[in-house]
Amino acid sequence: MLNDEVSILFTPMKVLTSVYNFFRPRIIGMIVAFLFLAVILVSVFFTSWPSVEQIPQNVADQSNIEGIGVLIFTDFVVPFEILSIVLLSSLMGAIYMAKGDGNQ
Amino acid sequence: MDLMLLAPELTLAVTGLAVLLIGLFLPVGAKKMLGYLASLGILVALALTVSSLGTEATMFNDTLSIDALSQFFKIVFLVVALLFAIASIKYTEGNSHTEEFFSLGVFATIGMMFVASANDIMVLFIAFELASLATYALAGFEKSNQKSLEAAMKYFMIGSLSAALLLFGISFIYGMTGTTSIPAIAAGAGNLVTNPIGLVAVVLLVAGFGFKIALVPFHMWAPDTYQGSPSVVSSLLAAGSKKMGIVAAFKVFIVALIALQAEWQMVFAILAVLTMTYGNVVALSQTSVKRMLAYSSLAQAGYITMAFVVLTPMALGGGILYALSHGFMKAGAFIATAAVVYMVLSENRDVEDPDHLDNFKGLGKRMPVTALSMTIFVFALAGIPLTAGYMSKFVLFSSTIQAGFVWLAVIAILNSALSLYYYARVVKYMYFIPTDAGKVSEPLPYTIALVIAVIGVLAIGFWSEPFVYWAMEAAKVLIPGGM
Amino acid sequence: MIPVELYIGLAAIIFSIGLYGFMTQRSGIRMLMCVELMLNSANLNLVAFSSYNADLTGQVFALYSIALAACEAAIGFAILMAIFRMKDTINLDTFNVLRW
Amino acid sequence: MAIGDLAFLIPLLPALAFVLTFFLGKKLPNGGAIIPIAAITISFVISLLITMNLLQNPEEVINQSYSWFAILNIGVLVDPLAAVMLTMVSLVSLLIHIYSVGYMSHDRSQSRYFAETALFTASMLGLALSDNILQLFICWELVGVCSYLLIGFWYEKPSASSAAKKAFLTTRVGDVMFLAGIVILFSDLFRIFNGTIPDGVYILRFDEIFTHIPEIAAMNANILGMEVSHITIITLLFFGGAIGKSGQFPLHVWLPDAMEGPTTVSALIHAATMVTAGVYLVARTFPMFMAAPSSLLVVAYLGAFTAIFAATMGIVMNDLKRVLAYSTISQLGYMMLGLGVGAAIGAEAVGISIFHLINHAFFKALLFLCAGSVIHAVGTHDMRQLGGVAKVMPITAVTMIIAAFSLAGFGIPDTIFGFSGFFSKDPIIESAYLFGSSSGMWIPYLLSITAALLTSLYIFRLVFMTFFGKPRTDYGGHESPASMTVPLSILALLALVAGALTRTTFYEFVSETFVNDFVQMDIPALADIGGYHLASHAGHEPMLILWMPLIVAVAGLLVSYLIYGLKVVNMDSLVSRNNPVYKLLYNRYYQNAIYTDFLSVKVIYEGFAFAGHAIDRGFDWTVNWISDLMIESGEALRQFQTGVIQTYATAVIAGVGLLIVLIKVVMEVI
Repeated sequence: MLNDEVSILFTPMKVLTSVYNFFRPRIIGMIVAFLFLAVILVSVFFTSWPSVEQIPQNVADQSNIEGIGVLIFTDFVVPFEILSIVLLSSLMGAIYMAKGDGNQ
Repeated sequence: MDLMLLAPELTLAVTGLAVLLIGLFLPVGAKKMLGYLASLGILVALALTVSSLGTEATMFNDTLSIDALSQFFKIVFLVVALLFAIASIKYTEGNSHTEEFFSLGVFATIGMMFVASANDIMVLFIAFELASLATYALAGFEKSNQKSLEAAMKYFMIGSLSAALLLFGISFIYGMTGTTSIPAIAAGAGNLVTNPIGLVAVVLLVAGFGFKIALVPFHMWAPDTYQGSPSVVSSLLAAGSKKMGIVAAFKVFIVALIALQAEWQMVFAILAVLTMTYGNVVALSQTSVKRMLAYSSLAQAGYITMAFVVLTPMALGGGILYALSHGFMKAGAFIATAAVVYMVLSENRDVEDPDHLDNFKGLGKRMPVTALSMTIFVFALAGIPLTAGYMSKFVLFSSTIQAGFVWLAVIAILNSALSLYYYARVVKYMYFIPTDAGKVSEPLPYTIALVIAVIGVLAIGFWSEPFVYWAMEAAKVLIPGGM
Repeated sequence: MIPVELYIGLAAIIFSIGLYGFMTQRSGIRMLMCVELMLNSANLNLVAFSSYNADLTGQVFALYSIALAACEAAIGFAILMAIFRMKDTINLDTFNVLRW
Repeated sequence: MAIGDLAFLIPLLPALAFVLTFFLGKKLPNGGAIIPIAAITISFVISLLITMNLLQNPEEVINQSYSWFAILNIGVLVDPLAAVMLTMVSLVSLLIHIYSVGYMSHDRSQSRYFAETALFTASMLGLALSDNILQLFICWELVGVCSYLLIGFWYEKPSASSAAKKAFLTTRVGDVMFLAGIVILFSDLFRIFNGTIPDGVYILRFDEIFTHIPEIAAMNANILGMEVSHITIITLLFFGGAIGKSGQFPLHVWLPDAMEGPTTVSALIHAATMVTAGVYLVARTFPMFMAAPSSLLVVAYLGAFTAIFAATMGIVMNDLKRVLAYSTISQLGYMMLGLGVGAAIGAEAVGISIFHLINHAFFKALLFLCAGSVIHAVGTHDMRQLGGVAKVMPITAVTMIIAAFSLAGFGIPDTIFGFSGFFSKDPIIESAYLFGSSSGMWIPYLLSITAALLTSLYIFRLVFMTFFGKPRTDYGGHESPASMTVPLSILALLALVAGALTRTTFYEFVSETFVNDFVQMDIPALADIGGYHLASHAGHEPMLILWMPLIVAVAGLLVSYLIYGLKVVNMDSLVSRNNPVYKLLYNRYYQNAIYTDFLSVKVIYEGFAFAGHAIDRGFDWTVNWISDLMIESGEALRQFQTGVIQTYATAVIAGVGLLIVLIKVVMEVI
């Protein structure tokens, strides 16, 4: 009898507590993320984006691989080359950091 | 297109690869020569850059541009890298991974140099990432030391967050202008001004670059990372990588997004005041010298940021000159700290805080050259006359007043007066507080690096004319109109 | 034709989810996943703009940034491995010797 | 080769001596004292020759400028003002160096001492012969750094290192104002030239600045609703720098603490080098002050206030050196007052002020060196433990008394009889009277004449307590060696006769400063810019005014004799008499007479002094409070840095979000 009363009293409390425990460490993160999202979304929807009338539909060949390939080796060859150094150095850094036992 | 203009970068790339490959075949004892090799490569690159001074060209379909600004910053980066490499010779002694250390350092320098000469946001972003990725591993180089690892982790996490913010911002710029080329963005920025997304993009970009420059509130990784990383790496981060953020911001904001001037001027005004005040006030109560230097470099970043607010050619010249001076001063101060840390650790391996202020007691007697150079660096950072710090502050502050930003100059001058307190404390510990410990021999590589930095600091202080002129030339690239 | 705002809005939502996760997760691996989420939402933006502007630059940029994301993941996991080896955990919020 | 071509050697030789002594000093006898002494001797000879030459040919101003970079230069300017400064600084510094050989002979780090004092002298000499304000500022900062090193010379003592820090930080407040003044001046001049500066024109040179005074005066800034001329702002900021360096109220707090260094350093700081820099700065830029009457008013009032304020502090101190320290502050107040009354008497103000500066340098150096001699011999600076020192140290006592008479200003008006202090202080008080009669503002005069009374009171109190009467403790002691007494005698001679001999020539000579071909200043015209007129000159003050300074000086002497001299003498005679009735009678009578006198005087001046002391403590406390506040807010702010990576990320993202909102709102509002 007493037990029932207690459980009736405390079940909503338990729920609330668990909700509270879920939110407490996350609440600041949530607020900040929502603030950020709201700011971005408002700005996005109040912006008139420049866009072409109709997305070009090349029925014969849907692929733009060729265009990208040409660009990579003409206009944007410098970033491509820098990327090679990036890959090398991150490879080196990753292997060094992941290897066991520092000094041996 | 003259490929010789790319020679410094190519030299460095070859040096980095050569260090890596040769290191594979050397026994641990002989790996010392890798440091010499890397220093030599950087020196050659420096010579090549200096020899091509004054040329102007664009290369590779306008994705790279060589002009006074990029040359100036390339030289800043190379000088810092040189100091870093020389000082690291002693630091890496006896380490079996010397080759990784030096080639990562050299690759990071390449990244910084490409940022300086980028004329396309894509190049700029990827080079920016190159400099970041290479230094992540450097910051965690002592991977069995928890502090170093923690420094690397924080640097990496906040770094990748900033990279994401930066890329997100760039995507908006691209969306509104339909191009990634910096001059073309400047031409088509009209859309950005009239739409709210322009402001969002500006703030996202400020956050991305502010991470590198360490502006409040994007600075929080900086004190931890500078304190935890090996001191020589801190010198590269504080003196080199920070300047990369500044030159990137110069290019993106002043050249590409000049149409949004009103917005980002205000952002930078707020951040400059916050950054210099926060940095100076928090530095007052630090007991770790590296952490103190980290906060002081926040403050210095705040002063440099004033150039964005004032935006006259003279202020920009002052900011650019400050970047050079700060390179010498901060790199020197960190290397001096590195020498002390080395000394402390070689006496006792298990010291908790080798860079604690207490270890600087009586340094004037124990390590006279290091102590004297440290004194010069901190006085230069405080802006005592006849040093580089004073000259750059003078040019920057007087241009600020001249442009009518008296309130900003007052805040900056008050701040720089405040900063003297914690700098003088280091000097007090070094010269006024005696210690029982005896004199120790100072490692030669550290001493050489310190002497180079001292010469740089004093040269800019005494014989400022060429440097000021040179910085003004670089500033003209940003604002071609002149006065 | 779907308005471009929807793509950008989607990217913004994904980005914010990434941010939320980055701020609240304790595990290093989850934080890295959130970083990937953010980078990819930016890629989504780039590709969307690229096709709506009829300009391939954005797609090239997206390709490059995917490569960069891979590099970042590599270094990030390597650092996490080093942390795991030292502390037997990858909960990053306990990792705060350096502060104040 | 003319002697003027060697002018650049004057600061360079001591600087060189600094380097040599620093590196070689340890290996030489006496810490290498011979190097700076030789260097400063040569500097002194060169300065003296230049001064002689200038005296005969006043138009031969030495002026050499070399381009430093862009529109700034380094240069040498020796006009009469600089020449007398150089001669005085090098002479006093030379004597102090010679004296230090004996004084510092027991110290372990002699070579460091001599190296630092050489640098100190070099920077002061460099300051005096700068021909542009930037170079002056650089030397000014160097002087500050050297004083930091020297005050903290005995760094083992915590009080010394905290005094050094206090000196550095307090003067730094002034330096910041000075720098701000230079920066504003620079940007104003830049604007006047419209940004295009012809080759060979260095805009921060004094002549260039003075030429443009009218334009600068025409610029106005709106501060709190008031239109304030730029020249007023600049001069007030310069004066702010001078307040810090010259220990004027309220930035005087560092000067008494600066006693922690060796006594010779105090002598150097108080007499020749550091504190005079502030007065020199105001004198150097005097034409600018002429065009800014409100700044001059501030200078006059603050100077007069400092003079009396510090004098009240002087009468309650029991530490030999502290009395002298407050006396320096008080005398510097007189110098500032002398400059401040320029609104009434024009360029002559510089003459009388600098004349007092020079004479003060001689007798204050003498006072300090005598005090040092006493301290060296007896090992204490508490006056209550001394007494009767004259018997053991006759030379010191005689020189000290000469210095005291000079400081108190004994002399007979309108004759050549008098100590040098009289001939320099008297004109300042007279000018203050003139200032009062022409403008109706009598406060500076009243303050200055009261301060003269107090000056005489505290210095004779010191003399009576220290040198006469019976020893209160068993201190031993002996006369100092010749290397110490010879400089004392030379300085005593100067304190005795220098004033009388050089008075008239000096004023004429220094007034040449502003009318030669380097700067052709029309002082009355400057006054017109400031919107006021000079008073017609002096000579017909009432007789009483002329005699007033002497009267108060004698009064001060008598009072202190009654209190501190006679009391002791009577106690002596009391003991010697054996007649109990007479003893009782005499004793009662004596006690009555003295105690009523004593109490009334004591109440008056202790009241004064207590107020002064309270204000002094107040400022001390404020200085400490601000630094504590800063450090504590640093402690609080650093708590943000939690070390948890998620917090950092939150800060970054919240920063982005808030910045966007904030800027958006601000843009909408604007």
